[in-house]
Amino acid sequence: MIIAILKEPKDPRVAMVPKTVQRLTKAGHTVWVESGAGDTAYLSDAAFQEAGAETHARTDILKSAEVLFSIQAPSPEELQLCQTGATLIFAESAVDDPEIQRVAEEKGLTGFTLYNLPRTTRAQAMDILSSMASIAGYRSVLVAAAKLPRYFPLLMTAAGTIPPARVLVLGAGVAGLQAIATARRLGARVEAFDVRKATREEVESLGAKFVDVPGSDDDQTSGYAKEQSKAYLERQRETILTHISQADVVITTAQVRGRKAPILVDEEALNAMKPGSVIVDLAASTGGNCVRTKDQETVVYNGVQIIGDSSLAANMPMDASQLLSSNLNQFLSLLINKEGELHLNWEDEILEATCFTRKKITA
Amino acid sequence: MIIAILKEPKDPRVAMVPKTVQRLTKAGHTVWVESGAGDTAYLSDAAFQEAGAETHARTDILKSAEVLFSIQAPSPEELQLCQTGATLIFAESAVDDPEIQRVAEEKGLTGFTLYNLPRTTRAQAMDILSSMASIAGYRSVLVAAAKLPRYFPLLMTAAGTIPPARVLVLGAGVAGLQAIATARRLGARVEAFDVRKATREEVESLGAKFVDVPGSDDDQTSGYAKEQSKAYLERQRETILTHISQADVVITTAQVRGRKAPILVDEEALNAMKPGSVIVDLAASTGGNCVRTKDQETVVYNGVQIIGDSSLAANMPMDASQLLSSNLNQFLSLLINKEGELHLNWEDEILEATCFTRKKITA
Amino acid sequence: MEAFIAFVQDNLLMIYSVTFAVFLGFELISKVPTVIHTPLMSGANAISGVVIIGAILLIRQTPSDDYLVLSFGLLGVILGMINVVGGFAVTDRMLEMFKKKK
Amino acid sequence: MEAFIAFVQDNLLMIYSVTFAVFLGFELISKVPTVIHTPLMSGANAISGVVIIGAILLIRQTPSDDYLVLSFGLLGVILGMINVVGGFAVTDRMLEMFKKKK
Amino acid sequence: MMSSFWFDTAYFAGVLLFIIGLQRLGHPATARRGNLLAAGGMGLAILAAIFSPLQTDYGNFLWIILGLAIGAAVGFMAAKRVQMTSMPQLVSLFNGLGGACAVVISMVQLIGVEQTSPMSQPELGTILLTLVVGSVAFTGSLVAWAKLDGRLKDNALVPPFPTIFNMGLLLVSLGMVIYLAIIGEGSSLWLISLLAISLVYGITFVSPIGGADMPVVISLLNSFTGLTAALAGLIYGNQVMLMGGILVGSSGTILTVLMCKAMNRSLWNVIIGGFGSSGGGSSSAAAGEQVAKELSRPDAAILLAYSQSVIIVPGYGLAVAQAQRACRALDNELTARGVDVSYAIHPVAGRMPGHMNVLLAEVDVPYEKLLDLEQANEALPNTDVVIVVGANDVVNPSARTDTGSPIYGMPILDVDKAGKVLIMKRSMRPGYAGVQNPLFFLENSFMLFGDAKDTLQALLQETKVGV
Amino acid sequence: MMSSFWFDTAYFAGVLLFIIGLQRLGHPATARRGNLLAAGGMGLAILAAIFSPLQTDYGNFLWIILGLAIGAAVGFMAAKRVQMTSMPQLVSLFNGLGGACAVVISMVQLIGVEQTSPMSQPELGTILLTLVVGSVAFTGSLVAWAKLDGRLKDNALVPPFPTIFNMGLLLVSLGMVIYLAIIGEGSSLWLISLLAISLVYGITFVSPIGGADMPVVISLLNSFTGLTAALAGLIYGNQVMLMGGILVGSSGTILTVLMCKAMNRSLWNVIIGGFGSSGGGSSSAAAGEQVAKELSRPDAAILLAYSQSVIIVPGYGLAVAQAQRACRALDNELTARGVDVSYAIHPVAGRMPGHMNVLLAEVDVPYEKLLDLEQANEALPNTDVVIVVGANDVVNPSARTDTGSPIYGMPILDVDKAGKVLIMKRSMRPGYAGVQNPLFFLENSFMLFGDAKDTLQALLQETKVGV
Ligand SMILES: NC(=O)c1ccc[n+]([C@@H]2O[C@H](COP(=O)([O-])OP(=O)(O)OC[C@H]3O[C@@H](n4cnc5c(N)ncnc54)[C@H](OP(=O)(O)O)[C@@H]3O)[C@@H](O)[C@H]2O)c1
Ligand SMILES: NC(=O)c1ccc[n+]([C@@H]2O[C@H](COP(=O)([O-])OP(=O)(O)OC[C@H]3O[C@@H](n4cnc5c(N)ncnc54)[C@H](OP(=O)(O)O)[C@@H]3O)[C@@H](O)[C@H]2O)c1
Ligand SMILES: NC(=O)c1ccc[n+]([C@@H]2O[C@H](COP(=O)([O-])OP(=O)(O)OC[C@H]3O[C@@H](n4cnc5c(N)ncnc54)[C@H](O)[C@@H]3O)[C@@H](O)[C@H]2O)c1
Ligand SMILES: NC(=O)c1ccc[n+]([C@@H]2O[C@H](COP(=O)([O-])OP(=O)(O)OC[C@H]3O[C@@H](n4cnc5c(N)ncnc54)[C@H](O)[C@@H]3O)[C@@H](O)[C@H]2O)c1
Repeated sequence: MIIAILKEPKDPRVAMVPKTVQRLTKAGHTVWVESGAGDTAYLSDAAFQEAGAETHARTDILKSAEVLFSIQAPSPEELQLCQTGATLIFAESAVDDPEIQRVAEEKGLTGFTLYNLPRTTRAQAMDILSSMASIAGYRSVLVAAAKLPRYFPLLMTAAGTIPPARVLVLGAGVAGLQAIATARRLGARVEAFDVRKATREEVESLGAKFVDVPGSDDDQTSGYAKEQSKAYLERQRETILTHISQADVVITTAQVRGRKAPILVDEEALNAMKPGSVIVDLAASTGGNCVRTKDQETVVYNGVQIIGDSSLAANMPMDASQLLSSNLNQFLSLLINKEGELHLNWEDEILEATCFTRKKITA
Repeated sequence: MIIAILKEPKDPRVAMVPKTVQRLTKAGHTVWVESGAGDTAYLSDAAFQEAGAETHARTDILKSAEVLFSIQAPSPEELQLCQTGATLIFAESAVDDPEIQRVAEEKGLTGFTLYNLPRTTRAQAMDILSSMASIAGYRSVLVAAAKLPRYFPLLMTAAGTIPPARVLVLGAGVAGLQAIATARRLGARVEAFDVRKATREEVESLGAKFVDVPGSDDDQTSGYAKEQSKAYLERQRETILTHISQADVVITTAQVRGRKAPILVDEEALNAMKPGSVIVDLAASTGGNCVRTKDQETVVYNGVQIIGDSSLAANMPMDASQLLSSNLNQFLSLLINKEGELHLNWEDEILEATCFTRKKITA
Repeated sequence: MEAFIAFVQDNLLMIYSVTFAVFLGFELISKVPTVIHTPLMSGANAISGVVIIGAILLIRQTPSDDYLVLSFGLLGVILGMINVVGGFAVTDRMLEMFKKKK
Repeated sequence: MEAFIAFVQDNLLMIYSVTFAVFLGFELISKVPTVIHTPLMSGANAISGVVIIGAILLIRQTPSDDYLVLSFGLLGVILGMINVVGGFAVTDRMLEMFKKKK
Repeated sequence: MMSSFWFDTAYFAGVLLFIIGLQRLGHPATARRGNLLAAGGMGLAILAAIFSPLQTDYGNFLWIILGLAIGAAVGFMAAKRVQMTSMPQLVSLFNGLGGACAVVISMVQLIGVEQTSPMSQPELGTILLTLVVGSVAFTGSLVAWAKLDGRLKDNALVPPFPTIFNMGLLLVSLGMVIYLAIIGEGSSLWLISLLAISLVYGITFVSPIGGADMPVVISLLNSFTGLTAALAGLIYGNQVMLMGGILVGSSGTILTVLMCKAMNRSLWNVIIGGFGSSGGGSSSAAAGEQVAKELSRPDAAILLAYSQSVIIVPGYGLAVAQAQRACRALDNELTARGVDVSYAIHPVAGRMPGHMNVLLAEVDVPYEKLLDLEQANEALPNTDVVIVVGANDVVNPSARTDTGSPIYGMPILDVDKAGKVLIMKRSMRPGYAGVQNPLFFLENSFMLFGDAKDTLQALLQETKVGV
Repeated sequence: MMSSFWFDTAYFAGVLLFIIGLQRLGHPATARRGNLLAAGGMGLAILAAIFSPLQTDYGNFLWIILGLAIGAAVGFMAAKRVQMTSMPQLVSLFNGLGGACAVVISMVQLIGVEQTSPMSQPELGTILLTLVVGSVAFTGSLVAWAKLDGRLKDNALVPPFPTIFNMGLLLVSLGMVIYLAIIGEGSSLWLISLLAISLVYGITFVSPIGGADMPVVISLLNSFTGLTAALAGLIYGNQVMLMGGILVGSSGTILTVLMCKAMNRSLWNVIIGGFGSSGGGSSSAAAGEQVAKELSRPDAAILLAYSQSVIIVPGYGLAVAQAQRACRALDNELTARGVDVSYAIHPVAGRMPGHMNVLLAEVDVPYEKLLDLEQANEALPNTDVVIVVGANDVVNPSARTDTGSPIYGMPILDVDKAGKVLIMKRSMRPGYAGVQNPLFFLENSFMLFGDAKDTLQALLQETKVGV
């Protein structure tokens, strides 16, 4: 079976790293890697070849792949090249282009995207969102610390005492928690807020302080937060405002699946912030938690640097690719039986949930 | 007495911050600050005015100052504007321009530069080199971590175990020690090397490992390291080579006062390094500890990013200015007697050492 | 009361000994770590089997044809001996776990 | 040897008491924290002043005109009493520092 | 005269050996030797009792030898055969037999031996008291044994209004002793009723007390037996019985108090609290049909201190309890004792990737001590003890087997393959995934309920002081 | 008969009170009460001795009252007047007086009291032994007192070949006791020589032992006094003397052994090691003319545990010793005891800016506990105890005053203004700046030499177990 890996045109990461490729080739699979796929992640073609892969041009890859890995979905035109019945596995693509659906159906492709992976315990080994959120959380603090015109830790030096920076983390999901941990490591005073009540314990388990907003309409059933009531939003806004005004760094990670991200830092809050403060908005790609956030840009407003960097994970391509690769390999193992052949068990809720197109059995 | 503070044309820092200005005005001094001096350090003119200072244009400042503070020396032309007998205090200028000396002598100026401060215990409160080296050490790690395509800490996640990054710090002076501490905080495995034997204990006191180079011709008498013997350099080169080849991040801080920085990372070492590794060269301004370092530039060689950032401290302008300001104020207090008048005690070795030009008493 | 005083004066030293023994028993045990409670109880229990000596003396003082009393004495000795031997043996087994393996 | 055996048999209970007292003394002190060593020594020293009772009994048993022996007895009582009163008092002062201030 | 001296000396040596034995028994390191010393003392005393000169001496050595042989054989076999876990019962049983021995002696003294001279009041009183205390120790110990052995339910044999009932019996029996001693009566009817009342009191004294408190009760009854031995010693004018009995009596009493203290209860509370309110000690939580075993902290401490390899499995509970520091402290203590300690980090332990790494880095656990899933699962089967600190889902064996489980297929840490598993959590509640954990009910699993930090600190304390 | 019963009871109660008193004396929390109990026991015993019926009773109560009054007054005044620091000497002196009392009694028994019947061998032996042991306790205690009080140099009064010399004296005196007891001789000459030899032995026994070991010696001599009391009790057939003496004798002996252990030496080593080799205990390092005082760890622990506010001043030595964890542990323990603990961070402590912050952050010391220079110097004058953990230059008061010093003018932490200063370092070596630190020689400064981590851990241990 030919397992193929595409190079990402706009992303320094690569879907599989040589270490994983080696496992696959050892297991008897043929692995094709697009030439230069790993370059931006410091993984040379030679390294892939050493791991037993062949490197090929993009079109060859597309034409021959039986299982095709990529992070973002290729264009519908490229998919046209695929052989009938091929299996596509995308790491992060939402696959919201109806054209892709159409092409896939037409060509009898079976497609999965881990973007839709359920957030269950069993699925965690393939949870790319978690892996990447974790990197983003870690890097958000590094970026903030590098941009902040101040020290993070408390320092008592001959030239006086430098008080520790105050870091406020809004949204304590995977990224938020990692940000808390990293900021604490660097010696900052960390506070965090999330609408989900369960996160209080999680925040405190990392030694940070949880910011209380009196009352919350919480929904625990899914891992994702839903939108909040008006009254609550107002109370929340006020509480956060006071904490924002004291913060040196604000890291926002609040997202509501499938919707625009909630605004947590509004104009009033921005005006209350100290000049020199830094906001890192991890929700930038879905509109941002801060009113002034621009995706992929750093905006300076009123002396406050607002970093709308939604590609934080991509900018740590080596470990990011490593994690992606491991997640995807775990997913692949769900699709393969003991004999090393594709065998799709549609009973499995993970396959069910991640599949965006399925070869009609009648077709 | 008019104490004046210049804006730095090429530096985001400012020599005095409002907090210190307030002390001076409270003590009865008149403080003039160049308009916009603090802008880049997020310190508004308003803040200075609130602290009791007046803001004025640059030429006015130069003309009226009795004591003039700046980080780098102004041009000789500008100094021509100064009133006779004024006292100049520079924070970081080496004052190697003979023209300045000439102008100063001509105008009967008395000039000090803290660049020449002795590294004694008593002088530590005004030790700008220490304050800035400390920031540079801290930031070097942040920059390295932000550039490294990998995590710093060990992470055991659902997608496999990410081993901790290996950080090698070459030169364990003030900056090196701070880098060690910061890298350890972020969870890296840290090793360090310095030619001065005394640093072993200091390195270990921060929980890092000291790299042994068999034999050393050490000189403990001054705080500054002197140049090393040929044979030693060869042994050192070899030892460091093996450690460099394993490192993910190399931070070099080795400087020898008044000379070109020693080359610790040569071509061979660079070639042995893993692609994706990062070098931060804090000695960039004196030629760099790495052969390929370019001052103020990031060079990529063979997949290794070589960051020659000699303005790391300047890029944290708020706290940097705060520390500078406090150091300068400590120095100023040496020059002022109880009545608040200038009174230079030339017996004091600190004045002695830092003075670069002195008003002739006969003049 | 008279009888009591007489008893006390006749047995002053015994009273001293008994009192000291009581204190000694207290002191010996008062700072013992919790982990040793059970084996200690077991060991003390074995010592309390010292009552067997009464049974032995009983048999020795009984005419050899008084089978009823002798049987009782025999029963006493058996019961006491089970307590003694079993008690020490089981304590020893409990304490095996304290042997450091290395 | 005979005399010794006779002595032992006459004083069996005293031997028991003395032995128990020895053990008791050991046990009472054996697990004492270091900080208390000095006051404890001082307290024990005061108790050892119990020898004064010998001096008292000596005086009482001395004919009232035997001034030499009486003077010796007086000396004994004085010495012993200094030991007793001074000992307890100084111990008390040492122990003042253990009073928790709050 | 001369020979009597040697026997006196032998008795004296016996007492000394008892004292030294008890002293040694108090320290884990010397306890075994102490036990042997005490046994030696006992042997000496028995030999002396057999051979010492008596005023009336009929010999009857065959009877004695026979009794000793039978008793020794039975006792030895029972002790060797018993399972580790049923030792407390056995001790209780032995204690009961000791009490029975005293009952037999005193009954014979009262009835069997023909009274040459009428007994004095104190003498008679002493014998009667021996009878009463011995009887209580006898039946009480039997009830305790039966409870521990699961032969008697906790609420069996409980009289109505147990406290009042028992008070009544106690007063009646003591009253009878005093009355009989004063009137000098020794008629069989009186004696039989006194015996009967005492025996019943032994039963009703113990029966209302919960099974979990039995060790305390046994210790108390043991001091009773000691007391009877001392009383019997008075009867026979025998020093070794007197002193040995007193020693056991007083040390047993203080031991009982200590045991109550270790359970954070008073002796009174144990005795009166009785059945029903005794839940505190025996909260073996039941889930469905199964029952999870609890382990006491001292026992856990000993288990750890005397094992060779320990693996700590931290989970979200470690983070919640902020127990990383306590965990490191215990690690240090164990390592100092030569135990090989490492940490098994499950990839999804905690609530974010690397959660455990962050916490353990905070307390500077060397990276070398951290095992990842694969390394850990290799090491676990050869590990003596695993400490699961607030982890749950990541050690849930149903992930391996139960296809219906929401965590089926997730690789877990195979802690069930280790020698023993200590599990620290606050309750039987499930973890994040909300599934029950069959690990808790396995043969080699033991629960240590409570906040993980508290539990770890308690273990540290026990290991430092106790072992 | 009846009244004798009551006096027997009083003696008995006295013994009981001694026992309970000693028991209580063993715990800091109850020690004071224990002392009072023992004193009560003594009072009871003295009263009983005065009023108990005697066979030959001449009364002479005035004599007795007079003696008691003088003794009590002198003893009381001495105890009240003495400085805290000279208490050990005083105890030694008291002990010597107790020994002298025994000497007086035994001399009188031997010579003064007219022998109605010749004494038995054991009796005579007992009295002679009382004389010998009492004499040794007497002169030995006086020498110990003189040494501690600085009245006698360490090498004064040492005989040539002290070990052999003392062995000889010991053998001679014991030989004389046995010989005299057997021949029943009691002539004055013999007695006077025995007395003289014993008195000399007391001196030469103690004189070779170093001043630092005197507390051990005092404890040993104290158990000697106990022994004489017991022997005298035998002479008088008095239980309270016998039992009280035995108790002191045995507890004194074990206490001596414990004290040696606490110094990591054997009793034998103390006695034989003698003068010169005894440096271990008294290494008060001298710098120039001045002498820095050392404090024992137990004393330091007590000082800390019973103070209200403690400020820890970390320096480079903390970093070198990697003692941050130990420091935090001590902080926790003290805080748990209600002591107010904070940290004073000097701006240039350590070897890089913020060095101390990094270390303390590693062990999560809350930022609120950190005082900077100004805050600390405000708090220090009201602080009970300062612990300087491996800091030196930053607490060097010469920076304030000594214009010649290379650190003149540097603001320092004014730890010398606090109540007491404990200084942990390994030696008297100077710090980074290379200047001597006059702080070490101040009245309120005490050195705790050794690696800071070890010292802190030892203090923690002492505080946990001891106080
Ligand atoms: N690592 C990640 O990235 C991540 C992210 C999200 C979710 N998850 C999920 O989280 C779970 C992690 O497994 P886990 O074993 O670490 O945790 P877990 O299964 O959630 O179990 C934690 C256990 O700790 C106990 N506990 C809580 N507080 C405690 C305290 N103070 N003292 C003692 N015990 C305490 C709880 O029992 P009691 O209540 O009885 O005390 C609970 O059973 C997995 O299901 C994983 O999928 C992981
Ligand atoms: N903070 C900075 O940025 C910086 C940079 C460079 C230089 N300095 C200078 O360094 C000095 C700092 O003052 P400081 O008081 O922190 O340090 P210090 O004056 O150097 O004194 C440290 C003391 O710690 C003791 N020590 C070393 N190892 C120890 C161990 N394992 N256990 C116990 N004690 C140990 C040493 O005494 P023993 O040898 O007797 O044990 C030494 O006297 C100042 O003079 C400052 O100017 C500071
Ligand atoms: N089952 C598993 O093993 C598994 C795996 C991964 C994640 N998860 C869980 O899924 C949950 C979400 O993870 P995520 O990081 O992908 O979430 P996310 O990126 O969707 O959201 C980030 C956080 O923002 C919070 N948020 C949303 N609206 C907010 C608002 N208005 N104000 C403040 N906070 C707001 C959310 O509650 C969430 O915690 C987490 O609880 C995580 O533990 C579980
Ligand atoms: N007295 C004081 O209070 C005080 C104040 C500040 C600094 N200092 C001391 O001064 C010293 C220098 O401080 P700095 O940071 O300004 O030094 P620096 O910037 O001049 O040099 C940095 C380090 O590089 C090292 N180095 C030089 N050549 C090297 C080579 N070939 N290989 C490896 N390492 C090499 C030096 O030994 C030094 O430790 C330090 O010891 C510091 O503690 C003392």
